[in-house]
Amino acid sequence: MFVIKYIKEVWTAVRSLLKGMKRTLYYFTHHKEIITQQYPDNRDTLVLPERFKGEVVMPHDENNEHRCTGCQACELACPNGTIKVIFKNDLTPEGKKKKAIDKLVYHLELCTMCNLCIEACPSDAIKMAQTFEHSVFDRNQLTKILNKPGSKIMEGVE
Amino acid sequence: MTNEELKIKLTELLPEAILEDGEWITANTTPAAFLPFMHQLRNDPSLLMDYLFCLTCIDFKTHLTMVYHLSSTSFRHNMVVKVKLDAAKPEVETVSHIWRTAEFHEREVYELFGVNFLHHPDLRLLILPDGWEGKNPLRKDFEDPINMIKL
Amino acid sequence: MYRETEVIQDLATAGEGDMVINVGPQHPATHGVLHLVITLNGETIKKVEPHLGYIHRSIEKMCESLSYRQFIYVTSRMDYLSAHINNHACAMCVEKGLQVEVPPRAQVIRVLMDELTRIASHELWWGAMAMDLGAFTPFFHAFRERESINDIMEETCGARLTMNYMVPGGVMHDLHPNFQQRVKDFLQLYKRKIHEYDELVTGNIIFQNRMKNIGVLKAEDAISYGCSGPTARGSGVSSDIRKLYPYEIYNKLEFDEVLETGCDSFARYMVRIREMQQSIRIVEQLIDNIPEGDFQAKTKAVLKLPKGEFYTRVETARGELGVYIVSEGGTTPYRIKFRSPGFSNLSVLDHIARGSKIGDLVAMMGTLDLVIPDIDR
Amino acid sequence: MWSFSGIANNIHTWLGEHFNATWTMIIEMVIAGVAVIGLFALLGLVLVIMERKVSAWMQIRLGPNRVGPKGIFQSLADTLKLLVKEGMTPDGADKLLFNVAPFIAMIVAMLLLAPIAFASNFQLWDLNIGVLYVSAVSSIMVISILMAGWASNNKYSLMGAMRSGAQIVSYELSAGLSVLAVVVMCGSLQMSEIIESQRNGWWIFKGHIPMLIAFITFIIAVTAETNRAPFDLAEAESELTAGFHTEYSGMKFALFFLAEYVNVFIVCAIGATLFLGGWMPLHIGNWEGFNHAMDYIPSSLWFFGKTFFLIFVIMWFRWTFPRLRIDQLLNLEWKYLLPISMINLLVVTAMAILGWHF
Repeated sequence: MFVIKYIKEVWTAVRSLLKGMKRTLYYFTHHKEIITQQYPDNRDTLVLPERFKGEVVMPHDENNEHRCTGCQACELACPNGTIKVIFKNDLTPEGKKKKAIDKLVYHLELCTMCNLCIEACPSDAIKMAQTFEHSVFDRNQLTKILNKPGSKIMEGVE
Repeated sequence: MTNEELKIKLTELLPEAILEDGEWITANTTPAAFLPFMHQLRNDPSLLMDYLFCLTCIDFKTHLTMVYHLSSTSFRHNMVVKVKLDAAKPEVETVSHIWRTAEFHEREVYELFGVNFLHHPDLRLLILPDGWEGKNPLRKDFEDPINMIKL
Repeated sequence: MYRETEVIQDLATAGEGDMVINVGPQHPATHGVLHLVITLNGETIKKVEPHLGYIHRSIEKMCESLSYRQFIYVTSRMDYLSAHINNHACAMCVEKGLQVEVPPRAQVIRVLMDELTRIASHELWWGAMAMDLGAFTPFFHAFRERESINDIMEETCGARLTMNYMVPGGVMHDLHPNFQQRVKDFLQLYKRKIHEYDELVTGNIIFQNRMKNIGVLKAEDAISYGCSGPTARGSGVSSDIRKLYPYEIYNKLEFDEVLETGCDSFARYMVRIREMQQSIRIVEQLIDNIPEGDFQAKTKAVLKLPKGEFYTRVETARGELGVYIVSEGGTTPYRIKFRSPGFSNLSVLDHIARGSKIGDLVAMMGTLDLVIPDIDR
Repeated sequence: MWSFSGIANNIHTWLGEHFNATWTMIIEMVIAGVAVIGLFALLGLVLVIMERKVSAWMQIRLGPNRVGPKGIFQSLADTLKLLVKEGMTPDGADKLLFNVAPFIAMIVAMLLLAPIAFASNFQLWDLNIGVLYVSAVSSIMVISILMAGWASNNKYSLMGAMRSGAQIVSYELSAGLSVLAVVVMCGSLQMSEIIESQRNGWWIFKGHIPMLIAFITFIIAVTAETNRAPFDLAEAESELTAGFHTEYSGMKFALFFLAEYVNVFIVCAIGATLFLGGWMPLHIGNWEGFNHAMDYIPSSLWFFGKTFFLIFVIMWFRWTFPRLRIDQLLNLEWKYLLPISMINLLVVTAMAILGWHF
C-alpha cells in the first residue's frame, strides 16, 4: 500500500513536469507562435491607432491658417503647465486692434498626454498626433511652438 | 445594521459623542474618550467593527482631525470616527493594538502630519528620509523652498 | 526610508549568528523600489521590515493643487497596473459630490474597461509571480495576452498604461468601432491559451510545493491587518467591494466572488487565477449588450464640489481602493486621501514571512502582488 | 574516411619523423592544450547562443538575430564586450581568493576534459580510472564557488556559495551512485572500455528499467551539480540577485560563465558516454544492414549529437520549471534520489551477477 502510494505520488509529480515540458517543446518547435515585433525595422509598417496620444499638435490648412482663438482653455485645463499662450495684437482689415495668439508654447517634456487640453479646446484647434519617438539630445528642442510662423486664425472661428 | 440602528446603539455607547448623518454615521469624539470608545466599537457584540479600512488625518489649520473609517466584516455596516486634535501639540492614543493595520497607517500620519501616537510600538519615519523629523509635508503651512516645484 | 542610525540598531538587535540583509531598493524580486531589511538566521527569516519612500511622489499633496478634472490623471501613476480602476474611483468620488448621474452606456464602458484592466493586471502578476519562483517562460506567455488587452486599450483610450480615460460624468471618448470585435478576439485567444497556465505553472509539482502551506495568513489576521482583495479572499474573508457595496452596474451582473479557504500562498494564487475567469465572464456578459446613448453626462466646465466629505470604494486588481475627498467648496480638493490596497497588504508581510525561508519570502511578495508606486503614492 | 583519430595519428607520425620522442611528447601536449582552450572558447560561444535561442523559442521570442546571420555571432560580440570591461575587485574583498576563484573554476573544467572520448580512438588521456577521476575532480568545482562567495565580502554571495556547497556535496552522492551502476555493469572504470562494452547496444537499452532509473537520476543530479535551473539556488537571481558571482564583472565573470557552460557540456558528455554509448553508433541486435549503415556516420558526430541532445534536455528543464527551495532541494536528494539510486544500485549489481542483461 505504502509503496503504491509512493509510486503514484512520484508518477503524478513526474507527469505534471512532463506536461510543462510538452508545452515548452510545442513552442520550441512552433515558430509561427512567435509574437516579437522587430521595432526599429518595422517602422514603415507600424500603424498606431488614430487615438494614440503622442504629442499635441495644431493642424494648419493649406493657407497656413489654424483654428486657435487664444481662449486659454487648454492652458487652464493642463495640470502641469505644459501649454503657455502668448498674445499679440493683430489688426483686423477694418483697422481695429484684435487679440490673437503670437505663440502657443508647448513643453513636451512636461506633457503627460492626459488629453485634457484637447477636451477643453472649444474650437478643435489642437489635436493629438501619433508620433512617439520623442527623444532628442538637447532638452530645448522639446519646447515647441505649435502655430507655424506667419500663420493666422481661420475665417469664421470665434 | 442600518444607519438608524447604528445611531441608536452609538448614542447608548457614548452619549457625549456628537453624531453626524451622512452616507455613513460619523461619531465625533475627544482624545480623552477616544480609546475606550474604539475598544467598545471593536468588541461590542452587536457592532464588531473589526476592519479599519482607512485611517487618515486632515489639517484644518486651526486643528487637526483624525479620521477612522471602520467596517464590520460580520454585519457589513460602516461608520466613521473623528477626533479633533490640537494643532500645536497633536496627540492621540494609538489603535494599533486593536487593528494591526493602524501600525503602518499611523506611522504614515505621524510623518506626514506630525501627529504623535501615544504608546505606538514603533513610531519612526516610514517614508521620508533622514532629517525630516518635525517637518510635516501634508500640513497646510508646510513650505519647502528647495524641493517645491512652482509651475 | 532606511536611515543610518537604523543600521546600527538593526545590527545591535540581531542575535548570535544572525545576518541583517537588505533586499532592495534595487532587487529583482521587489518589482520596483521596495526596500526590505531582513534579519536572517541561516536561511530562516526572523524579521522583515519594509522601508518605503523611494518612489513617494506625494500624490495626495499634488492633488490638493489640481482641479477636480485634473487630479484624475495623477492617479493612473499610483497603481499603474489598474490605472483605469484608479481613475474610475476618483471619477466616481467627484460624481458623488456633484450628484451627477452617469449615463448607462458610460457605466457599461467603465465596467468593461475595469474588468479588462483586472485581467491585464492579473496576467502580469501571473508572469511576474512565476519569474519570482525562477520560471522565466510564463512571463513571456503572460505578456502575449496582456499585450492584446493593451492594444485594445490603445485603440480606444489612446494609451497603453496611463490612459486617463475616465472623467467625471462618464468616459472621455466613445468606444472605438473595432472595440467589440477586438475584445471578442481577445476572449478567443484567452480561452485557447488558458490551459497553458495550468500546464506551465499551476499544476507543476515544484510550484505547488513552493506555494502550499507557505505564508499562512489566518482570516482574523487578514481582517486585523486590513488586507483586501485577493490577499484577503485567499484567507476566506469576503471582501469584494463589487459584491458587498456594488457600484455602477455590478449588482446587475452575474459573477461570483472568488473565495479560497487555504489561507496560504497557493490560495491567494488560485483566487487571482479564478478571478480572471470571473472577469472574462463579466466581459462576455457586457460585450454584446452595450446600450446606446451618451458616453458622458453634461457637466460644467469648472467643477465645484459642495462642502463636505466624500468617500468611494472600488475593487482594484489588488484590493480595495478608497478615495476620500474633503471639500471646502472650492475647485480643488481640500484634502484627498487614497486608501491604497498595497499599503495594507504590505504590512502583513512581516507577519506571514517570519520563520520561512528566504526563497519563500519572494514567493509571498509575489502572492501579495505588490505594486510599489501604489504603496508609496 | 575523415576522422579525428586519423588527424591525430597523422600529426603523431609527422612529429615522430621530425623530432625525437621527448620533443614529440612536449609538442603534442602543447597542441592538446591549445586544442582544449580552443574547444573551451568554442563551446562557450556555441552553448551561449544555443541557450539563448532555445530559451527564446520556448518563450515565443525571436532571440538574438542581429549580429551575423541569424544572430550566430551574438555570443562572440558579448565575449568581446566582456573582454574589454573593467574587472573590478570590491574594496572589502579578499583580493587573492577573489581573483583566483574564477581560474580554479576554469582549471577544474579543463581537467575534466581529459578522459572524455570525443570520437573513436580520440581521447586526451585514457586513464584506467576515468570515471573515478571525473567524479573526484568535479568535486573541486565547489571550492571555487565557495571561494568566490566568501572572498566577495557580500552577504548574497556568501549565501549563494553556502547553498551551492550544500547542494553540490549532496548531489554528488546520487550522481556517483548512478555512475556506479554503469561501472558495475561493465566492470571497468576506464572510459574506452565502458564505450567498448556498449558495442552491441547502449547501456540505457541493455540495462532495462534499473539503468533507465540510473540515467534519470544521473541527469537530475548533474543538473543540480552544475547549478542549473531548477536547481540554480547558488545564483537564484530573484532571491540572491546573482548569488556567488554578484560582485564579479568583466572577464572574471565571463570565466565563471564559461566554466558553467563547459561543465554542462562535460557532464552531458559523461552521461552520453556512460549511458548512451559515447561515440558508439546505435546498434540494434542482429540487424546487420542497419548497424552497418549506422557505422557510416562519423563517430564524432555520434558523440556530439548525443551530448548536445542531453544539453538540450538540461536547457529544456531550465526554461520550463520554477526553482526549488533549498530545503526541498535537499529533501529531493536525501529522501528520494539517494534511496532510489541506492536500491537501484543493488538491483543493478544483482543483474550484473546474474547476467540479466543483453
